[in-house]
Amino acid sequence: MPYTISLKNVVSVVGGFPLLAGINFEASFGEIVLISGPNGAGKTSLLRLIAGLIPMTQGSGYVNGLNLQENSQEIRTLVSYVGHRPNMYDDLTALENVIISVGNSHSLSLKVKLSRVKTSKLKEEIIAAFALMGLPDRVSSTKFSRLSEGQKRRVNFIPLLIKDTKIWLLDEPHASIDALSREIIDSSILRAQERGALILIASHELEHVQAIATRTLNIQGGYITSGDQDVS
Amino acid sequence: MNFLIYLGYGIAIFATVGYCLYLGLKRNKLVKELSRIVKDSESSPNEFTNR
Amino acid sequence: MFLDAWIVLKKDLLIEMRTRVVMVQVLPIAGAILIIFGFALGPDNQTLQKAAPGLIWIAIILSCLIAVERSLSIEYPLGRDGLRLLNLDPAGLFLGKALAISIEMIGISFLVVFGSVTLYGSRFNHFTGLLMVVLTCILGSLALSFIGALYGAMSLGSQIRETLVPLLFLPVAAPVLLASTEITAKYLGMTTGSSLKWLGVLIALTISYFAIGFVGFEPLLEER
Amino acid sequence: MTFHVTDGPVSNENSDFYRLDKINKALALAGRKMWRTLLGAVAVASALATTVLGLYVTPKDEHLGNSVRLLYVHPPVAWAALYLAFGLTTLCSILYLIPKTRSPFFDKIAGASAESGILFLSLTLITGSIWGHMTWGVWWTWDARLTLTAVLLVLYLGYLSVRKISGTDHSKAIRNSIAALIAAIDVPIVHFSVIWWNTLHQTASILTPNLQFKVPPSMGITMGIGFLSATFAWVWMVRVRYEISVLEEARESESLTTLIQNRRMERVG
Repeated sequence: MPYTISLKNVVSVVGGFPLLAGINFEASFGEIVLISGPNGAGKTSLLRLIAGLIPMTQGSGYVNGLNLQENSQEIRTLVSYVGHRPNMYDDLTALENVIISVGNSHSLSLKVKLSRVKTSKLKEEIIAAFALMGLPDRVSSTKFSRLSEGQKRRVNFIPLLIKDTKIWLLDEPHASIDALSREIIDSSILRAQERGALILIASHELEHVQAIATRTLNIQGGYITSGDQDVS
Repeated sequence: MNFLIYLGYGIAIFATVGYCLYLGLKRNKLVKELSRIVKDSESSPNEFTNR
Repeated sequence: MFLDAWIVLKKDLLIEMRTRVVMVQVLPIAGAILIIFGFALGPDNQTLQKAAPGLIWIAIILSCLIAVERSLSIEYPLGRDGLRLLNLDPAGLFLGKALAISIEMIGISFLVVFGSVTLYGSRFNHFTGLLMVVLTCILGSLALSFIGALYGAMSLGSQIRETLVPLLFLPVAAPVLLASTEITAKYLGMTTGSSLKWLGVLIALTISYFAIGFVGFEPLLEER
Repeated sequence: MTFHVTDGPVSNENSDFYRLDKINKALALAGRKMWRTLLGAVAVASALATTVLGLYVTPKDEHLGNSVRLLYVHPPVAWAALYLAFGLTTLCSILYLIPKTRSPFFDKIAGASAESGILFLSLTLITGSIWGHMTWGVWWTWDARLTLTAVLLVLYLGYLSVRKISGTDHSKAIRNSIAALIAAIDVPIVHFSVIWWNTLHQTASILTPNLQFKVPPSMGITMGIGFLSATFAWVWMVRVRYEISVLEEARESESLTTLIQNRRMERVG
């Protein structure tokens, strides 16, 4: 079976600095891969590369059969990337933010798009997703900047649930959040895995993530220094 | 003859020659630098050359 | 694409309606420019009325520069990464951002013209004069917003964005200033003769800036 | 389920051979001296000839007096800036934007040409201003041509600033080309608007001095040599500036190899 993600000798140079210095990495659907390593080692860069956000200067890379160099725009519709900064506008409500994030998702039919999510099934779906993430109704109509850190992160996960992409790239999803939020996020990650998604998690908090990860790899100096065997 | 005429010619020549000099010197500096790199790696081949 | 443009437009205007940054900050700046020029040129109403068309458009162009800056800063929380992750059509994104700026600018330009009428005592020739000035305001705002949105995207990766955008924007805004000033001057009774060719210049500018932005926005956003 | 995590070498493209190849090619380009030297020699000789002829040999004009001597400098540099330099920048930018002819070569040449264009355009403004002072008594006047030239200078200064924004080679080149295209498209628009602007406002009488005088042959020849000199100097500048870009790129790739090795050394333990 071909790998979902396959990188060979990938170098990525941004602003004259090699963020990634020869990455070799392969992963398939159904895995939860923990990417560990010290600060500035290239964890975030690896995720951003796979999300098609930074250029591939050398080497070859494929995501779901698409070339990272040429098809970065299509790849971006296949993956969901959650950075350590929430991808949301402060002055819009949580619900409006989610609608903007998913409003253009290619999996949605044109009809749903044109109905502007007012009465559609999509809106019900979004409300259900808020409930699933343990967020009460009033949260959805609160300005994003007024939410707590844990709530912000959970809101940031909602577009992933709605779009239901099969590749999740999570950058420090557990940083500075409460136990409840962590539990909810973890269970949504596991649910996605059950549906066959591939999830890459860059994290410092090894114990927490190792509990759900199928394998761990270590990245240092812009390349992968070690990876252990699949635990399952 | 009017001073301004000399001024006009002077500025034109000065600026052009100055820019050309700047270009030439910069090029020569780069050539020197790169030639040294080539010489260095030829006299002391590192781990990559042997492959 | 039009749906994407609509989403972006609606989002920008919604944020503006909530924060009112353009309304309570950019608009007063335009007003301040009119008043400062009034000071500088002295109390002579005749001089002010003569200079009014130029002053109106200087105020509009400078406030447009600030509105472009504001439009860019709305996107700060997402950054270029976040914008690209929204998977919006680049042409739609351009159209949405530019139209949001231009709607704000059209509003501002009307108020600036109104300000000139009250502060400088400018008078329109007749009713068609008013209509022509309104049309000029709309076209001028569109042209300025298109080029502003494009240059905003172009300078996204730059550390010196705050100085770069004005450097790029002002020379390109110069013909807009010229054409709009001429039309406004005619209908405020400062000059005579035909303003049709100026209208032509303005339309040509609007179209060409729109076309470049429409086609050029995508490669500016991507990094390959 | 299988997977590999290999601790492989950096890719072949990064090997010593590839890197030195790039440097050697750049050095070979810079080493091709013959045409460049010849060009430079012709440029210097013709510039000297223009200066001597223009300042001392040619007679002074019966209408314009000595100020006519500036005409051996002013039109040639204007020609080099407006037609040669910015023309080539526009052409190369278009060639880069067309996928079929896309090549990093065009981006480098466009930048090199624009840089010399800025120089020549500044000289055009300075010599023109001096000439204006001598004939009209003012350093600056809101004449259509002057205004257009000034706007053009700012447009291309902006273009050079855009060139400095960081990015990948391709994204930079695209950005540069679009900036150059905006500048180029603006030229005719500014041109027409400033012409109309002036015809509406000013009685342009002193601004169009009558140059239909009979030119003595020595004057014509001097002016011709002036054009020749500006053209050759421009070609030389573009050529050398291009060499510098290539050399800089080679050095960049050299330092990149070191950087990648350094990056991998960051590994603790």
